[in-house]
Amino acid sequence: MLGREHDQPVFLFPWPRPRRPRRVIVFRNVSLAYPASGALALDDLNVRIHKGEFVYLVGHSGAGKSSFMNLVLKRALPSRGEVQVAGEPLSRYRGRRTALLRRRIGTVFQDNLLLEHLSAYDNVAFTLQVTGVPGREWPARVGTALRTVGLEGRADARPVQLSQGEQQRVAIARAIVADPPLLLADEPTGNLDPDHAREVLRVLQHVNLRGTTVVLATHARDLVETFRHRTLTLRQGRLVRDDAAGGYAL
Amino acid sequence: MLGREHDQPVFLFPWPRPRRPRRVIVFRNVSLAYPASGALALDDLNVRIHKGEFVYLVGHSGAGKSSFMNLVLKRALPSRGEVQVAGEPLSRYRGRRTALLRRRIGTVFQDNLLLEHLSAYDNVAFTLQVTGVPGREWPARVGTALRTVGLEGRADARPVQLSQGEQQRVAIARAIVADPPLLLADEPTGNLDPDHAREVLRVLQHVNLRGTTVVLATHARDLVETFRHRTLTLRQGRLVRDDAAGGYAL
Amino acid sequence: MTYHFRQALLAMRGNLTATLGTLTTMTLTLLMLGGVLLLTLNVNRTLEGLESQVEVAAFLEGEADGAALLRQVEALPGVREAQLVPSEAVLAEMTRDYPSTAEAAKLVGNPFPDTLRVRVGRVEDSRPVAQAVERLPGVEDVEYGAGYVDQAVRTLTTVRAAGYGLVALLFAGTLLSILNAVRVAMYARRREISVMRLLGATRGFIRTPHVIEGVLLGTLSSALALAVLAPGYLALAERVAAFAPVFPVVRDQGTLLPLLGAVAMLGILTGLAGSLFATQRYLRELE
Amino acid sequence: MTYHFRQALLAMRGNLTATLGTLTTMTLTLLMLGGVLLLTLNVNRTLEGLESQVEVAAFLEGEADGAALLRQVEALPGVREAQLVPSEAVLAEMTRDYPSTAEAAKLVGNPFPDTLRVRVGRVEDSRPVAQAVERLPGVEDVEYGAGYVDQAVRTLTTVRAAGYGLVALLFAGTLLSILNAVRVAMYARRREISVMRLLGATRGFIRTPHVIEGVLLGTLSSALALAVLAPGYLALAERVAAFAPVFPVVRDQGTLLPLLGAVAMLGILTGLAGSLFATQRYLRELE
Ligand SMILES: Nc1ncnc2c1ncn2[C@@H]1O[C@H](COP(=O)(O)OP(=O)(O)OP(=O)(O)O)[C@@H](O)[C@H]1O
Ligand SMILES: Nc1ncnc2c1ncn2[C@@H]1O[C@H](COP(=O)(O)OP(=O)(O)OP(=O)(O)O)[C@@H](O)[C@H]1O
Ligand SMILES: [Mg+2]
Ligand SMILES: [Mg+2]
Repeated sequence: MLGREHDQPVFLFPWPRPRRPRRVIVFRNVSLAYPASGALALDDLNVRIHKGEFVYLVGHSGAGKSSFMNLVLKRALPSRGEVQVAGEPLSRYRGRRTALLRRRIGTVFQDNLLLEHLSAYDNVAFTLQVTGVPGREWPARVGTALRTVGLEGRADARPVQLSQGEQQRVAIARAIVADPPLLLADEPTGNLDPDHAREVLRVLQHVNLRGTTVVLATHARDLVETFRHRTLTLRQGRLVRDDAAGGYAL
Repeated sequence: MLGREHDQPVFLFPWPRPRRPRRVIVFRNVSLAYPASGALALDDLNVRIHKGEFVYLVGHSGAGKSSFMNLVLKRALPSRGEVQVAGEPLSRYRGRRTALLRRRIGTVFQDNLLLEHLSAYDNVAFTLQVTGVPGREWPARVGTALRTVGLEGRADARPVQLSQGEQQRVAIARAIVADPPLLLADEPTGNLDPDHAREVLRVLQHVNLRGTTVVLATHARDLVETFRHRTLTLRQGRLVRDDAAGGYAL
Repeated sequence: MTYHFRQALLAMRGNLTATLGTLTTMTLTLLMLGGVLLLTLNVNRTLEGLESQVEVAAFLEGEADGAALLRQVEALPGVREAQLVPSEAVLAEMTRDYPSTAEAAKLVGNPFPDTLRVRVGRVEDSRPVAQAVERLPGVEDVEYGAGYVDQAVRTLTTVRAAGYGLVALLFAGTLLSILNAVRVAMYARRREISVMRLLGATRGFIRTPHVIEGVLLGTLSSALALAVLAPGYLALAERVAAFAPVFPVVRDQGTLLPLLGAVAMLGILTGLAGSLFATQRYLRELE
Repeated sequence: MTYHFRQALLAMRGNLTATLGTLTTMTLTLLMLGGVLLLTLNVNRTLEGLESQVEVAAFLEGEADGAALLRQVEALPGVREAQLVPSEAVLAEMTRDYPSTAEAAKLVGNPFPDTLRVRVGRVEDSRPVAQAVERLPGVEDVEYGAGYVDQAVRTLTTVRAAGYGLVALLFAGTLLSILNAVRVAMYARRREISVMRLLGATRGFIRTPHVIEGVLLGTLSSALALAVLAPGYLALAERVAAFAPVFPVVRDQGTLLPLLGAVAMLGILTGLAGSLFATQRYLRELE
């Protein structure tokens, strides 16, 4: 699994001045304390995630999985330590560059944040618009993404007209449609039945095989044990296990 | 399990003019078609849920589980057929009586709808305020409810300051704090790790043992198989299985 | 109630721009309304004064038969009242009003002819009546203020109508502003409101803080408007009275206080009605 | 651009109350602003006219030495210019202005004394100058319009200041209204905005539709205001000119067009600046 990264052409990840292109995410002694809260959400974390990896993030409710994602997206800033994404510390992503960074990360948010006034189709197409994909390519790409999550028939429905599981699948389609070099998925199967959940896992593995680095935060023990990948286990903000062989150890 | 209902004193369920107090929820040939959507969300459903029962509602994403809950709450109205709650058809709950009905139903919404500007404590206390519980009882009852879901330390945090799983647990605390005669829980463990999910199931069973009728929509196969109760299986809006012995058959 | 009051204050602070916006618009409207009402009051007084002056004066030739002419004139259509004033009476009157006339009269004798004073029913009648009178034999000349009074009446009526139009517009502005403020507040709470409804809160429970907010805003605006309007008007009235005593400026409290009170009540009622309507409407919209 | 434009129109329709509210407030403000500017223009003309009339007239005794007095008066502080007008010249002047004077003069002889006309530099000087002149031997009586002119100047200045104050308030109201409209629009989109930011949309992308909305609103308000103001003012001016020709009503296009243009520009600029500021501020608030 880890060996695969050398097969990937470097230009798939065309960030400016990549010092170490193979390290997509580096956490160096990272702590995160939210202003209002006493305890640390993340506590002295050291993690390296390489290009092309598929990594599970597991841990109890409140262990810090979403906080990890937030740091990578620059949705939060570390209180201590350094976070590097694509070889550059977060502090280098300022102003417009923050937007450019986020365009290269496909994200499934845990509170699947769809644009409420847009249809499923438009929600997925929005990513293409922001990343600058020409409009004539949209129908094909959005169609493929929606088909992948089994929602080709609901393209015109707005989020309120979809069940929670369907919304979650739209969010997944949105995250993969632009073929991002990095994909963060925070509990993407929380509202999905086992069949759909497995299907989503297969999709993510497929995306990963095409070169995308995938970080997947999840509580789904059976998925983690069925589709084995490197697994990071958090407990109260600390990294207590980094298991290349995988397995759900909570 | 079903026999237990006869042990419950009838006054625990003091709805006005209960014609058949034992039938808490009755669906008679109920169909539900949302305006914007072509397919039926519920298709000719016949269900009776009795006082004191614990019922799982399972089915694929989009099968109609949340729609079922919405009908019981009068959040939606049936396109055909009749829904009765506490012995009275929905059409009798009008104006103020809709509010009174909802006060007697504890609900965990799938998109756990917390009041964003209130702390965890105030969110839970809000139910008590609405149901007219005197203020001096709040601290003890809210404290107990938060302890039950393991959040006694986060009472002052607002929803944004909580992880998704923590928010879901606040919603569970809110649903049980007023000791409602009926409890609807829509995917209450979607963002919870296996340990917390089991704990929540134990809490719901405990509440059920004290007389509350519980309807639980879920995708968690292991929970359904571990804690066995009557299970209704929906497929594309139709009731395809009603298994008193329980078991996840999808 | 404390809960609702606290919520109202929180909402007002939370949407400070909306609150200030509504407060400004509302205060201005009430100021304008008060101003236009006061203006109207004065314009009306002036118009009444002017209309009572609509009079046609016919100067008779020395040898004319005044009494016979009087009867003829009284028979004309549009004439309400006519009066024959002999030349001595005219002189006495003029001497009273303008003392210097006496000296002039001493020098050149009584320059005034016998005069018929004719009052017409309506301002519009003065021209035809004047023409009819002028054609009568024995009438040397006719004078009537219509040219002047007509214009004045029309101008003042226009000013008043413009004032009303402005107030109507401003009122629409205020109502929109209140509706909007309530809507902002409710939209900011829309998720919250639907959650509260699902948890069993009644519409009244949800509406109350917004209605309180509306009434508070109305009261505050009224107070502000009166605080500016009352002293401002009195100062201006005093100045006008001193500078142009011909204008019958209204300054008696018996007329002014009810008017100002009405303006204040209107402000409060607008706040109440606006928020009642808006909460009802937007609550339905949200559900 | 089409995307942003469509978004702007959608937002305006979605928040119709806010849009209408802003439109009303803004149009009213521009109307008021235009009105007050036009009023000021006229008031200024009138004041200039009045100030040029601030003149002290000294009526000399029959036997006084006019030329000597003239020199004395010219030496007084505050005097800008003085002129000796012999009684015949005064009579000729009066006869020209009021033809009846001639007849009176025929009867009683020239009633006017030799007169010194004194112009003062500033309105405030007229009283001390008049007093000083009156004390000079050979001066029988002094007349000056200060009592009248002073009052007029003060009243008009007050009116103008009140107008400016009102416009300032209304302007604040408009700005608040625009800020608020933008805020409403952005708050309605706040979840959306934060999602868009997380998906990599730039601030500019998010701000553009709101700025377009602001400019559209400004333009629309300006157009509405001008459509009412221009014909309204012209009609009123005509009426005033006909009714009270003493007022020097401004009616030349060379003065009016730039003024109206400035009002329109201000409306558009306010829309632009308000939405630019508001989007920047609230975007920061939302993040
Ligand atoms: N407001 C709506 N308008 C139109 N269609 C709707 C609406 N809400 C739900 N639906 C459709 O009705 C069907 C049933 O939805 P429902 O939310 O009941 O599913 P569910 O069983 O709760 O699914 P999930 O497990 O994903 O939450 C779905 O196909 C959904 O797209
Ligand atoms: N904005 C915030 N302010 C204060 N505390 C926060 C905030 N966000 C998260 N926390 C706290 O930080 C801790 C970690 O939160 P995080 O969301 O990363 O957990 P998680 O692992 O994603 O949990 P879950 O599985 O429930 O989503 C939790 O205790 C949470 O209460
Ligand atoms: Mg999380
Ligand atoms: Mg559902």
